[in-house]
Amino acid sequence: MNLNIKREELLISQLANLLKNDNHVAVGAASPIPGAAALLAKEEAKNFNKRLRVTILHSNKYNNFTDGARELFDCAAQGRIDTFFLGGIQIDGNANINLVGTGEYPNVDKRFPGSFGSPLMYFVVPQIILFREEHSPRTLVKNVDFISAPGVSDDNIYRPGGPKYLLTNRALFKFNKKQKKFSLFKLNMNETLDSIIELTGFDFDVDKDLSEMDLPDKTRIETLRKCIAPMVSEFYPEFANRIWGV
Amino acid sequence: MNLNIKREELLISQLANLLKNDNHVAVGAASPIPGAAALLAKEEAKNFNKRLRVTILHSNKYNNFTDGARELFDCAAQGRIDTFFLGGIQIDGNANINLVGTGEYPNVDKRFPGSFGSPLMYFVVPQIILFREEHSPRTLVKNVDFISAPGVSDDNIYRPGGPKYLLTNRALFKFNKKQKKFSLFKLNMNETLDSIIELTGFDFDVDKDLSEMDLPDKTRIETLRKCIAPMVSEFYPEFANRIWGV
Amino acid sequence: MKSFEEFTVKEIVDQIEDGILLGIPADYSGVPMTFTKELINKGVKNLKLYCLPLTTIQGDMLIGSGCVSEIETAAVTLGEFGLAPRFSQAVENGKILIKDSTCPALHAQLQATEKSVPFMPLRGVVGSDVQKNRKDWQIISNPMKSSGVENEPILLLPAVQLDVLVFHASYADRNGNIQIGRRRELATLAHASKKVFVTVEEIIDTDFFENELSAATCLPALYIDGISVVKNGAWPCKLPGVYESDNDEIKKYSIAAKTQPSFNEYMKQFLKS
Amino acid sequence: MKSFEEFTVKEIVDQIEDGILLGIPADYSGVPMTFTKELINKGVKNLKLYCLPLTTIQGDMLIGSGCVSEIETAAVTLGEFGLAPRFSQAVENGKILIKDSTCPALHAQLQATEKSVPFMPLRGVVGSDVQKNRKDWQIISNPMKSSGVENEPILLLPAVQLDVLVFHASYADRNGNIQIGRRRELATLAHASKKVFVTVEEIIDTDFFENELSAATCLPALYIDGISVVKNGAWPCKLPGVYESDNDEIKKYSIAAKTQPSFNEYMKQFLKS
Repeated sequence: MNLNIKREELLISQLANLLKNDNHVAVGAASPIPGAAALLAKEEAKNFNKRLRVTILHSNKYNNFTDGARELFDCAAQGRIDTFFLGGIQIDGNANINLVGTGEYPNVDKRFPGSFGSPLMYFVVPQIILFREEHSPRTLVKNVDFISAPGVSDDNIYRPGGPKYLLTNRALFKFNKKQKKFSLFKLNMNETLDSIIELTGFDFDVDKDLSEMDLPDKTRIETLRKCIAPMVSEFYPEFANRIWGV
Repeated sequence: MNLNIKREELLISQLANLLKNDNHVAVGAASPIPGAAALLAKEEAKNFNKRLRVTILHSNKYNNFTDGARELFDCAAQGRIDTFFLGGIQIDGNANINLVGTGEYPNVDKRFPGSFGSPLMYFVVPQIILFREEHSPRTLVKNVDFISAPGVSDDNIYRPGGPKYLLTNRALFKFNKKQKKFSLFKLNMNETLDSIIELTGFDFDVDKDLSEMDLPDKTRIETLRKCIAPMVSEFYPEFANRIWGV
Repeated sequence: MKSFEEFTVKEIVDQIEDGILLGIPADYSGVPMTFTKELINKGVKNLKLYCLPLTTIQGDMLIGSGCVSEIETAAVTLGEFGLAPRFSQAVENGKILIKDSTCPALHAQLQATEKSVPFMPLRGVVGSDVQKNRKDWQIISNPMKSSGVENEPILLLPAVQLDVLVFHASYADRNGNIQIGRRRELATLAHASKKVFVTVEEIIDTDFFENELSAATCLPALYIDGISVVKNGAWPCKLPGVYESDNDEIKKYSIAAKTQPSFNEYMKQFLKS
Repeated sequence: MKSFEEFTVKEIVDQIEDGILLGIPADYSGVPMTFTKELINKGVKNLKLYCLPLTTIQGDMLIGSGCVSEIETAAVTLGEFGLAPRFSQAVENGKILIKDSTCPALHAQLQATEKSVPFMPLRGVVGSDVQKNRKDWQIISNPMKSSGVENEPILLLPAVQLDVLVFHASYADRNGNIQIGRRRELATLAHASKKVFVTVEEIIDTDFFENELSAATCLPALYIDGISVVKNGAWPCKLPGVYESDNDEIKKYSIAAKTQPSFNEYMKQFLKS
């Protein structure tokens, strides 16, 4: 069976696998792949007579909030959001993320937008999935130049949440909180342990069950293309058009 | 000219005199006389091309708030309310007010509803007018049994607001913050300094300009009866009916 | 397809265990009186009531019926019908623990939970007997170097999380969103509660979120654990914008409640109604 | 009778003095672009921008035009059109002071002013370089005996009061109430500002408070110091529910803004438009 699965579809499928136990997934701005994954997981949950709530901040329709822009953060702090996605211009081996810039702060060499809500969300949402498509030594670094939000905290710090996974174009890592270290878990097609070692700036463990990323089956691909694509086109029209021509 | 001015009308008129410099007057629940006074002051301000905003919590129409029940307190804390009215089952010579009960707390001899918002409002609203119709040794006492809100505070305590006047059926007092003492300012008809001394449980000074309460003139009484009475009947129907038969 | 849990009032009452901290809405926020009646019928005990910021007959009836061990409130009153007699007597006789508070403090303690911070600061209140009698409140010297005068005392209020909130509202939509309009204190209450149940006059076949303006009037379904349709569910209290309070009934109550025996008589009838 | 001050945009701009702390709404809250254009035309200097919680071309243009000395924000970005070039370069070259923050902290600092408390606590953030670079933030050990673990560090954020807030909205009513719908962060901004001016698409001859539901969608007139009618006043940004952003124009800007000379060229045209 050749479904001509696209790279983006494969990534969406990986993320959807991680949302199966959730009641409420929230997706920040400019995140079409996480957004599509959340909607796919919501659709699939119906088959198990389960309700998954999806909040997509970029969309009016999937924005469940009515208390203004602060409600996402309050809601997360209350423990009402199970999964949230964060990115990073740099991510390091301790799961520290940098959304601010490279070089020495404050007058960095290259300035990026800023930390957004990450310094809170990373602490309070139980499952943070780090998602950064580019997998290279410049994105996955030994130490970030600026810690927008730390991967781990001391025991006396209130932290019910934190990093659980890191997904890139090439691989899926689990994060081990005790060892403060990522563990390679899934490889994209055409990737090997060696290629990942070469392209990753930090040390990582290798999961004993390391395997290839599961391909989405025909049912999932059909759900994605027929049912989810039109939804996505509503709030990420450019993305939906590029991937699915809708 | 005999306008047959009623007791309530005279009190409304006294209160309206105190609101002339205000931009925003707020009135709590169950306060028909302060409510009528605020609306009268608002109407009269128009003659000077001035806008007085009136918030009457008991009314939907004169409720300017949209942020839920906390907005009154936030708004007052922001300094956006110039005058608010407070009562008290007991009021003492230091302008301490008691809305909780008589006797020893907590299992008081007679329990009243509670302190409502007074412990904050008394601190932050620049002009608090104490209003208690009954003027007797049991309401105006030497020391209140329970301080719902203190009349004065130490200098290191944030307190832009506090008591400015106390109006009863019989008299109007000014409050002198420095001396922590009331000063008798206006007498109702048929009252004398001696009658007030006899009926007041606390010591007070006498203002050098002590005089009788000014009677409302014909224009004011007409405004009150023709224009304000129907407004009041909307949110204090029983009161408006009793006083004005509307 | 309804995408929320629809309950009977009895099923909501089944969720109320002895000893829980129960959120009590003010008379203007939608008092769940039918629920309260069933709660008294069940004979629940040792409730702790957290009023935002006050209660009227709901609290007075629960206290008179022996369901309450503790109440945190800014006031209990029957409004124009006078004092709340069962409350007053229970306090005078030491039958319930009264945690006297003030409206802004009751809001702030819930806002602390809304943000998951351990406390909220509040100005004012310092030096009152309200403050002096609250052992769970703390006063610290303002630690913020950039603000205030020297040694400014600041009141810290602990975060309070409610076990259950129940209120009555006019409408839910087909997705379980509740129309609350300007009564945004209900959102604060819901955000700070582990469980939220709502009785409504009607579930209407619409989606409040289809339109930005009607969305703005809602408490989102994500905070709601169950909904029950109860016509006149606030009676004899008012449901703002839908019906006024039944003043004859409240007056009748205010007279009957003056003594425990006549209260008991009244309640016998009321619980059957 | 209109019961509020109606201004021209120029009259609003006249209220903006050099060096003030100016509230900047996010792209979803109604960006006052016509006002911004006139502000740049006036040549205002040393503005401090407080973004709730981010800014797009409004902030980038003000920075590129030399109007800004300091910015407190969670992000500056052109969204799908990439980085904000004038912001990025100004930070890289040390031309402006950047106070990096995070969305919940920007909200909480205004909420402190909303309540007139000197600070607000926040959890999270501790240990980040965001926190470590903010000398105006303080960390204390949780003073609340009843909560938290031992020696739990708690971040305290100072209350921030804005000098002026300006935003763009769809409608004002005849009494000067502003329809904000779900954009309730505008209420927080307004509560925390000394002066608030609003540009609107239209003033409509109605009273939003006549109806409880439409009242719930409003920012009350009592917080508003002046209103100016400006058709398309958010262009090229979107006005949610009324018009989308003009992506062609923003793309054009994003390219032109890559260097200061081509930014200057672009602005010459833009300021005349």
